[in-house]
Amino acid sequence: MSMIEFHNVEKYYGDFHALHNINLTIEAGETVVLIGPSGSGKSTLIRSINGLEQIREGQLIVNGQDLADPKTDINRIRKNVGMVFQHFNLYANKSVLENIMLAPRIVLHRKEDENKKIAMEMLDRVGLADQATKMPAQLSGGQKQRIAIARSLAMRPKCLLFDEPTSALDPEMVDDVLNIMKTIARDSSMTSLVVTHEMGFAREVANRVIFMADGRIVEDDSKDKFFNGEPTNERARQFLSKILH
Amino acid sequence: MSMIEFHNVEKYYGDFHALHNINLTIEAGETVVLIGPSGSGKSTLIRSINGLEQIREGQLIVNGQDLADPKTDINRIRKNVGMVFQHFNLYANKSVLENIMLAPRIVLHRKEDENKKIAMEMLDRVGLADQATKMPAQLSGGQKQRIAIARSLAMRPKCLLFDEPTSALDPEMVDDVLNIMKTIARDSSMTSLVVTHEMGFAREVANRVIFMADGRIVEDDSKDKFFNGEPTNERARQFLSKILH
Amino acid sequence: MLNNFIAAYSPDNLRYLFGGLGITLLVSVASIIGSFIIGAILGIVRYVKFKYFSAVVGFIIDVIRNLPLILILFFIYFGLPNIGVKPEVIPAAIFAMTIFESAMLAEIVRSGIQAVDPGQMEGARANGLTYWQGLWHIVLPQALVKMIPAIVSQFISLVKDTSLATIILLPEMLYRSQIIYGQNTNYIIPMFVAIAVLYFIVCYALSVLAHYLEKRQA
Amino acid sequence: MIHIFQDYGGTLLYGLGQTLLCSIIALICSLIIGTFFALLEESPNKFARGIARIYIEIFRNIPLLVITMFFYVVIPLYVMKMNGFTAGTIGLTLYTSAFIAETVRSGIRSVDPGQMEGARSNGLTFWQAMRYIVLPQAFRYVIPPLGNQFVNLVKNSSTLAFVGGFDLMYQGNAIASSSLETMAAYSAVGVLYLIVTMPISYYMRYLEKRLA
Amino acid sequence: GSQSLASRNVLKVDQQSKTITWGVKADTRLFGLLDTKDGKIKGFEVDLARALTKQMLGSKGKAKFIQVTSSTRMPMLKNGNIDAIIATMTNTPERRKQVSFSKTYFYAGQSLLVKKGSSIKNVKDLNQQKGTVLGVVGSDSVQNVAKVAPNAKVLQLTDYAQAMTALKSVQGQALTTDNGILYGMSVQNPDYVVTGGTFVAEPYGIAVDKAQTPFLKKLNQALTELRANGQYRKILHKWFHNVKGFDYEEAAKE
Ligand SMILES: Nc1ncnc2c1ncn2[C@@H]1O[C@H](COP(=O)(O)OP(=O)(O)OP(=O)(O)O)[C@@H](O)[C@H]1O
Ligand SMILES: Nc1ncnc2c1ncn2[C@@H]1O[C@H](COP(=O)(O)OP(=O)(O)OP(=O)(O)O)[C@@H](O)[C@H]1O
Ligand SMILES: NC(=O)CC[C@H](N)C(=O)O
Ligand SMILES: [Mg+2]
Ligand SMILES: [Mg+2]
Repeated sequence: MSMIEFHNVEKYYGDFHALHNINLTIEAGETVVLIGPSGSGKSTLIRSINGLEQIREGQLIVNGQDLADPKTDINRIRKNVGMVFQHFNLYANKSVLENIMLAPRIVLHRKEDENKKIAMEMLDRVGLADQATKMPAQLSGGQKQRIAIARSLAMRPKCLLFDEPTSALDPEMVDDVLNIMKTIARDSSMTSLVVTHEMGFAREVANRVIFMADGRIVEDDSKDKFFNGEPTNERARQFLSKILH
Repeated sequence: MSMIEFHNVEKYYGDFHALHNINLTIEAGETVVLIGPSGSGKSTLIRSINGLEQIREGQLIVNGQDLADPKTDINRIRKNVGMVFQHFNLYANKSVLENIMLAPRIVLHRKEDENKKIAMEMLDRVGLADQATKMPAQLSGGQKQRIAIARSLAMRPKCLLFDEPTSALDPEMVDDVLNIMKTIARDSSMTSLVVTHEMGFAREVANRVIFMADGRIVEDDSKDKFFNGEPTNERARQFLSKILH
Repeated sequence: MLNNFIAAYSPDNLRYLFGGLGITLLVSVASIIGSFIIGAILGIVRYVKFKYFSAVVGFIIDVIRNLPLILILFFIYFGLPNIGVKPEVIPAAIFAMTIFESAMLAEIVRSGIQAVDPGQMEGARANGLTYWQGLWHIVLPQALVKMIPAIVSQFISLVKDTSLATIILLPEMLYRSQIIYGQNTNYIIPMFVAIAVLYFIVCYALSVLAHYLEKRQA
Repeated sequence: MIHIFQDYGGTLLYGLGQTLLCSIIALICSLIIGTFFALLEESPNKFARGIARIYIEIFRNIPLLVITMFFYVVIPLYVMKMNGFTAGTIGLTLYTSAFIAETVRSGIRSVDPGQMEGARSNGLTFWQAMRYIVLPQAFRYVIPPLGNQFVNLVKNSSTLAFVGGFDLMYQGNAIASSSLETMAAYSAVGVLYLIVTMPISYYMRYLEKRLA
Repeated sequence: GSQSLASRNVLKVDQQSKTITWGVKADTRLFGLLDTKDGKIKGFEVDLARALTKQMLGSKGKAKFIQVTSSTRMPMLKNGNIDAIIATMTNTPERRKQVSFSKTYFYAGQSLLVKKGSSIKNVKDLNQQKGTVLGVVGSDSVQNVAKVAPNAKVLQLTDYAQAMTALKSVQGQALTTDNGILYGMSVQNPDYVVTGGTFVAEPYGIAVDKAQTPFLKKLNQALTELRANGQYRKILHKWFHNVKGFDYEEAAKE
């Protein structure tokens, strides 16, 4: 079964047509990188996958459930689909540990000791076990993002969405976050869809690279084709040359 | 005469010791790149050069005038020292042209027709002559930054300070800004001090690379020494390897 | 002049005036508690948008907010008996102040919630929390911290506004000062000094509290 | 309630006129005074900031009615003649100016500090930067809260009734006690207040949304 | 609302609770004035109300006092906050449309209070000099002035404490209301004098809701009894015997 399927999806913001006829299938275990100029609809596409944006037309099937169907319980989908944002969105009023433990406790009703064990495991995995009691405001950007990843992982999702997870970070913090993302991407049981301009990351771990422009998918290549064969789309080529300066 | 001279400068924010014993001389016409981890004091150092921050001890001589001397008219120094910020800081309530013409008019009392002529020249130089009547909010980040540079140039400064001028830009905008900065840097009558992590830029046009850590200058090399000879300081080496990933 | 002050601040007059301060504080505190609870509920109702209910509540809030408090005092004091309730002056004043201030606070609460970074709710939703869980665990606690200064300054207004209840003869501080200087012109200035100082102390203490809370939050 | 409008329409309109007149005068004056103190508070001069702080704290923390009564009762006794309308308008002005000072100040603060820094490093002096760059932007932020201050002014002008200011509330009291139809009279007065205040506060909310 | 009040028999209720709730003035010296020492309201009307209560309900009867001003007394009676108004209220035809009045218990007349040496000696002066005259919202005095001295400007304050303060701070040249009230003010403020005699008759009656005829009957009966047994005179004497220029017999007229 495919993890994510878009069939002729159309998305509007008021009158503005943000996504045009999107067709896209992502299989379980794939790591897909999504690139494109600012405003091309990358965030819109990725946010519609866990229902943060509602599509107007078409079918969007995530983990076997149709998001356009009003009977679908969006909260059930979100248990399986984690998301990491550009600005981290850590809960400002909760400690690091509480950030990680809150959703498992009140959504999955995970038992307190198990919850804590898993949370500490996740913190360990992102290399921040020693920061458990701090508040988000006391962390650097790179640390915040790693906590945000740990928070998503603690829900044990089948799929993780990343929306420019490194673009708000100081340059020397980028690597730490990318390294964690790489280990996640290599885990074949996890599907990831990543909006990023870090082409090194894409080269190293992506299966596919998708290029968007003006709300459309204009290029959908295997990694090798994209980086070696030169994209067939002219705008994608131009864009690539600019960001690889 | 040197353009900028720091002699044993100490800077505090309240109790926090932000700059430790800074000694630095920059000659007229030099292009100096300043790098270092977040919080190391790069912005503090550069901002103290045009008096946006006040130093507590030591001597800071800019264009022959001592900034620590209360008799020094800071506004006179600022006429000769332009600054370009990470977030552009264009005047949100003025059109592009007005952004450029305001300071020459009320500070230099430049005549209106000459003022306009120079402003248009500067706009031309940054490739945005056709955007003169727009408001800043209507521009992309890269365009804003180029306007900000034009605004500084219109004051005909002897020295330009750049504080991470490209780090808030979408990746595909970075090149346009860097290209303009390169032409400025190559102009031998202009002194520039640039905080940036764009090592390609540093390699191409810098005379010197300075590395800061924890409020101190820990490395001050010629470009070639820095990039080829490997910096002597361990932290600088580490940092360099991280941002050149 | 000094003699006037001494005479005006006779023990009897002072006792009487401080009694008025007591009533000012009683009415203030009771209305603060009442309006905080009601205002918070109304503010959430307004933010959350239950179809027609929120619109109706919103309209009523707007009507109350846009009327002078004096009128509301009249409506309560003279109007309630029309539906069979005959409030004494003090309960009437508390009731009127509570209604008025609840409407003001509802507005503060609504905009406080709106001021929380939308990313917080998105983070919570994406993390699997329901809308109400996100509101309760994440958004509301942060909103409360943000709106404390505005709430405290609304309470300062409330304390000051109790003086308007002289119009329904609430025997609070201003009313009592008028009774005292009504008897002797020489007491006018001493009385103004006294009540200005007393109001100032109470309100300034509150605003110092607000500043403290604001700082602690930043 | 309709017959109150029929019988006392002229009186009510006159009262409404006085209410608007004193609100507008007080708005203009308190805008000038308030902006002045806001600038003092934001100025680099410590002494000026202290003066501004004291002024603002005094008028924010004393009830409007006390300030108004002071001008109505004390000033004529010792300084100069002053009728209720004047005393009320002065009271409103001073009281409101403290709030406007706070509003304008927070407007100035909500202008990105980068604007001041950009202007300063572009060679402008502090006051030039304030005048050409920061204040014009601050006023845009400040229009909705200022509109709300105006609504408050209109509502607060009802304190003129205490000092015989011939405003809407004063006429309401007079009509209520001469017609002996208390509720009807005050309802009529309430409707007139709402006609003025509701549109303004809805418009301000719309502006607020648009600016955000 | 008023229906429930009309359907209620106030006399019965009061007899059961052994309490009559009176609306009295608290800002009017001699009639009803709040004493800042003990917070109690004191004056001729308060004493009279107390005596009437005993007369109507027996020796265990209690009088409860609620402060009113000229503008709040009518709505409060109509709303049932109080059972009766005994607050320097003149029995006028206009008011009789709304409430019932007892027999007259104090025969006052409208007059003027001015600063000693004022150029205004009587209503005519006021009219000619187009002066500002101060009054209190809800008193018929302000309406009378409009008729008697149409050129004078009238300024209405919320209560007599305010009006007196306004006179002192020269917001007007004269204060007008009933002579009895004005005497009370001049006792406290010797610089101010009652002048020009009375120009409108102001017989005070106790106001009761129109529907409460049994209460009114009982009240009138009690008033007659108090006049007959000398208590009325005693109370009047207690409050007015040392007021200079006050005409006893006039006031006691029925
Ligand atoms: N809430 C919204 N209301 C209206 N328009 C919106 C909204 N969100 C996004 N848009 C518009 O939809 C288009 C796509 O936006 P989106 O955020 O998906 O782009 P993006 O590719 O993620 O860009 P970036 O790289 O800048 O994040 C843009 O033109 C944007 O202005
Ligand atoms: N206004 C201020 N008040 C107090 N501390 C400050 C202030 N500005 C900067 N600092 C502190 O001074 C140190 C140096 O800050 P500075 O902004 O100069 O660093 P930087 O090298 O420019 O970092 P970045 O790469 O993040 O811009 C930091 O620890 C910072 O927290
Ligand atoms: N206190 C008063 O209002 C006295 C004035 C007059 N006796 C009246 O009934 O209106
Ligand atoms: Mg995006
Ligand atoms: Mg910096």
